[in-house]
Amino acid sequence: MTKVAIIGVGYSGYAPLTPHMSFKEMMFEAAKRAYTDAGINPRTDVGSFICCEEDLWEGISITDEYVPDQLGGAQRAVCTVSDDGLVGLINGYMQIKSGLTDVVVVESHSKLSNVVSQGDVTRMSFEPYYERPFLTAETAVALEMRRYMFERELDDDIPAMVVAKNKKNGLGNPRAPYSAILSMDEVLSSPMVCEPLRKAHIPEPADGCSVTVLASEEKARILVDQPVWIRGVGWFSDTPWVSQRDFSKAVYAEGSSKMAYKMAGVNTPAKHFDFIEVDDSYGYKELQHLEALGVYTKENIKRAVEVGETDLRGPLPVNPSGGKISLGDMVEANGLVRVVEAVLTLRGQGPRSLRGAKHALVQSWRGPPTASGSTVILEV
Amino acid sequence: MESKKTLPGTPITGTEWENDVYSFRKHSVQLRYAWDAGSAVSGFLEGLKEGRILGRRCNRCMRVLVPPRAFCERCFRSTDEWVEVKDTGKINTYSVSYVNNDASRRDKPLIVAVIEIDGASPGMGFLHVLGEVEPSKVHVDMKVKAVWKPRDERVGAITDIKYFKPLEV
Amino acid sequence: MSLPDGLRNTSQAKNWVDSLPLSYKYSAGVSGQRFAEGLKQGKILGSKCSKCGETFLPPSLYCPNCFVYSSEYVEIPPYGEIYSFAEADGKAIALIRFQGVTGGLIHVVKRPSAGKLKIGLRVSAVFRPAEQRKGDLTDIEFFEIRPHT
Amino acid sequence: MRRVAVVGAGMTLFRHRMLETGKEMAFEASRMALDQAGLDIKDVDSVVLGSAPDAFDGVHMKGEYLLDGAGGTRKPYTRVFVGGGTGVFVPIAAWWQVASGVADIVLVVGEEKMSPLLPHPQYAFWSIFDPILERPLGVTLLWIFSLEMRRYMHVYNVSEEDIALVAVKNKRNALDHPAAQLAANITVDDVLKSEPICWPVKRLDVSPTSDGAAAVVLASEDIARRITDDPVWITGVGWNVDSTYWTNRDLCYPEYLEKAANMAYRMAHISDPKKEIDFAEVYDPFDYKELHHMEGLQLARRGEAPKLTREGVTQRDGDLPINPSGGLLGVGNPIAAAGMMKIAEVFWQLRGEAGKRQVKKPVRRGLAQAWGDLMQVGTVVIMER
Repeated sequence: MTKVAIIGVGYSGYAPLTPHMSFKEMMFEAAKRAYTDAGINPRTDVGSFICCEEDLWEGISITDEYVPDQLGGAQRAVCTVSDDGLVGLINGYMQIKSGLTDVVVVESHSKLSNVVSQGDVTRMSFEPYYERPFLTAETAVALEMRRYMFERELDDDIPAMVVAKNKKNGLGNPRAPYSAILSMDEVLSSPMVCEPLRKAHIPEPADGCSVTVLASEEKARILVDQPVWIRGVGWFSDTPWVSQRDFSKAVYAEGSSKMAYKMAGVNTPAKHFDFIEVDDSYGYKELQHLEALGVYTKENIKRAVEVGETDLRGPLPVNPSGGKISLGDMVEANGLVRVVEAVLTLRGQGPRSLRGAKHALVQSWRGPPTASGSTVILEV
Repeated sequence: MESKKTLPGTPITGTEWENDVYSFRKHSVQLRYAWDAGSAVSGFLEGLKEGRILGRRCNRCMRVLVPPRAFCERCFRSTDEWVEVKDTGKINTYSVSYVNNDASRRDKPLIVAVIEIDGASPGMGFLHVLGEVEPSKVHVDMKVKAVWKPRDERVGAITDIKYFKPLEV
Repeated sequence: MSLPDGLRNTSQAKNWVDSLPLSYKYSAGVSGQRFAEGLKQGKILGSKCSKCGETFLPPSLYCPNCFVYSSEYVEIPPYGEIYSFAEADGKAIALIRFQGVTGGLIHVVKRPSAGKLKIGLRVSAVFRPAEQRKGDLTDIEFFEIRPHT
Repeated sequence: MRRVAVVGAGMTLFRHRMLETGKEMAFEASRMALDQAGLDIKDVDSVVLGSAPDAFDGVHMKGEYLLDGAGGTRKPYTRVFVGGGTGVFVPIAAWWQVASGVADIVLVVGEEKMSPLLPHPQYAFWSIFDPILERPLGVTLLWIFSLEMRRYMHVYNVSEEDIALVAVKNKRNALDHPAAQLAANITVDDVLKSEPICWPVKRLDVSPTSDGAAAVVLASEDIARRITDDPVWITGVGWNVDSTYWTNRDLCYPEYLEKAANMAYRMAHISDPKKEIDFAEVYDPFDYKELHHMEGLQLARRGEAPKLTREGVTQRDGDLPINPSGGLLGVGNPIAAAGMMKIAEVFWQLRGEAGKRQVKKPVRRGLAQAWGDLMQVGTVVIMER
């Protein structure tokens, strides 16, 4: 079966507010860039369009109604995968692998600035009878964070160091609106939201749209000089019941990465990648995810952070883009946002210290209260 | 499946539901949104406030798009210019609604229609309601005209047009 | 008026405000109904899978592991321990786990008069008086730290 | 492209309100499908769920909420969504998992629990419209369908009587379906005299709101041949979405469905669908939609479907049986589950397991179709013995 490559990426927004454009206009802008990057005409060259979004983030039920026109997908095969953008990309990968088509467009976006009731929307995602009466996103996160730090014997400074690192990484990324020079002490003195979760741990909401163009090997070689190959994909869910999870580990990240490693033939993940983009929500999630990916263990994760192994210039840069902490929380687009970052970095358009990077891993998590996530392995 | 006489599932009767015979949990929420209208719809709403209907032209397919958008979905390119179209048109299709959006009955039926706007490309129009006409008198292709709210009541909304009425009346 | 092709200043950018009022009546479901009836009697019920033998809380019509119908509902003694807790607005929410049970209950934990909440503290459910119970989780008023532990 | 088979199907009752939560209904349907396939959950590589708006069940990201009921715990699991077209799209999204070689056995689940929304599930449909240009008019879902029905009647000179024949046929067919919510023996006159809701749409022209779930199991060829003597192959899949701007389209004919069908026909090497499709489960949330969709699927020429219906061609014992299950009008319309019910029906019919619903002529190839969004989506699956 054919190999699958990413042949074009595009983005727009990436800002706290985007009052000058509707979500449709934001999508149009990102799509134009991606199609130009890939050298394709969406009206003639694309076999399938996939959009990742959720109704209540849009304020529109059956929100896939409002997708096709601005992507060039009217009267074409368009669908919504109600999942993280990375899972959308994985579905595009499978469509090409199956022989159904040879070019697929994957889009995801956030207009969180338009959602006045963000907290109420998140609360609606909790199971209504047993869990919703007691939980908010913040309490659910704080419960897991406390238990994870308890089991790993981590002090407050460790998640704070992750936040500070990613805020700083973002300063080198022109697309990261929330990058900053922020000391560990500043993180630790930021207001307590729900102990042990502080305001500075929480990724800020952002608007933005990411579009990627995938192609079969044959098409990719015709269309672009520098395809980025998708070598492995995985997606996985733990139990949806918050009360039934093991808070010490990210089962979904473990499951999705194992699947992707198997496909890509990666045996020693700790040594395979030149850089990694993982979900870094609340600081501690970056650590929990790195353990689940098998690149660190519960024994050495703390030291890795303390000695700066995951820094931009360390032996295994993690979130060189600045991560969700710097790019902002773009809900369903989060995973696809990082694919765009990883593709640009693999093409030598990212941080200078990563020029020549050949192997990257992108991992995403759907955010509270979910335990679902995905992994993609990229290579040039 | 034929061999299986009964399928799984435990229906609740209307009475059981009304009298909360089973355990239910209620939750009400008011989700608030503030949608960015963007350049095309912002221009359209501004036009309505001024008592004008605006479309956008695509200079490749030369269509005048109503409602306007910043992009032409056929050509996949930005649209090129604003075009003021007429506030008259013809009925493409219509129906008579006896219910509200929560399925409750209306006191008085409402006539709704898709109106093809004069000056827009053929078949281009939008949804609105009809007034000053009986349901039995309405027909497809009937010419209609917008009835605007007074200038000082217009706010830049689709409801700045009160309704469309038959042109010949 | 000159018609801008795009927006030229912020005042031209329109923003449309509206809300979606949503009102729901959620069924507790088949297993939730059993759980609710248990609560009214001051009992916490879990479900047990005949295949793997595991007991689950919240109880479930099916075993999430084996994906077969659960065979029975079993009473779980109302004593558990704090697996984790979160504190905000002067209130503590905890995930309480019970011996031999997969899962647990998320509920309010009453802070101890002396000392702090800690992971691993043993707690017990305090039910409302029988006549005040409605068949949902608020029939348990809160969990409190068990004395002498 | 690996061959993909359907090896089992299951469903719950369809009812206005059920005690079961969405999770529980998803489980009941899934368990039945796995049982028919003789499989355990541990055999399942991946799960795909379909469900329509979150506003019904009342849970944001409801795919995540439903996942344990659908058998997704500690598995690759996802949800796909194309409005009312979802039910027939879920197996398509599962098909490409198997066809690509990423999975061998996929559990496919459609669930809808519409009853939690107060005061009426219909209310959710207000929020499918453009928040700026349409919602302020107080628009309802019934408006757009009555507008489409009226346009169809106008352009092809179709009468309300002709349309009512579909409701009569489907509600009668549903008398033989054990899940049916609105099976009945009614007459054309009953339909015409039923209460007008949004003329030309009357009460008996419309399917009900429902709770329910349905599921099927897909398997790769080698596994299918190992576990069953009677696999049903998915030989064609197609989907298509038209422009959002529905007031810019001529609603008299569903072009998007023609394109979706052609995609599926190409894959299944079908050049004359009217001759080569033995029977079809087409989407019928309203009676006129059955006619509209037969034409979009090119099972009838434009404007010809009412004539075929009048002549009895679409009856169970006719030359081209349409909706032998009883359809949404008779069995009920828990949206994503209703589309999946059609997939299950084609599977049961092709295996000769439809009992009293079994169509009279021998059948080798069937088609299931669904439709949704702003009269905008067509989803098509072709299945063969």
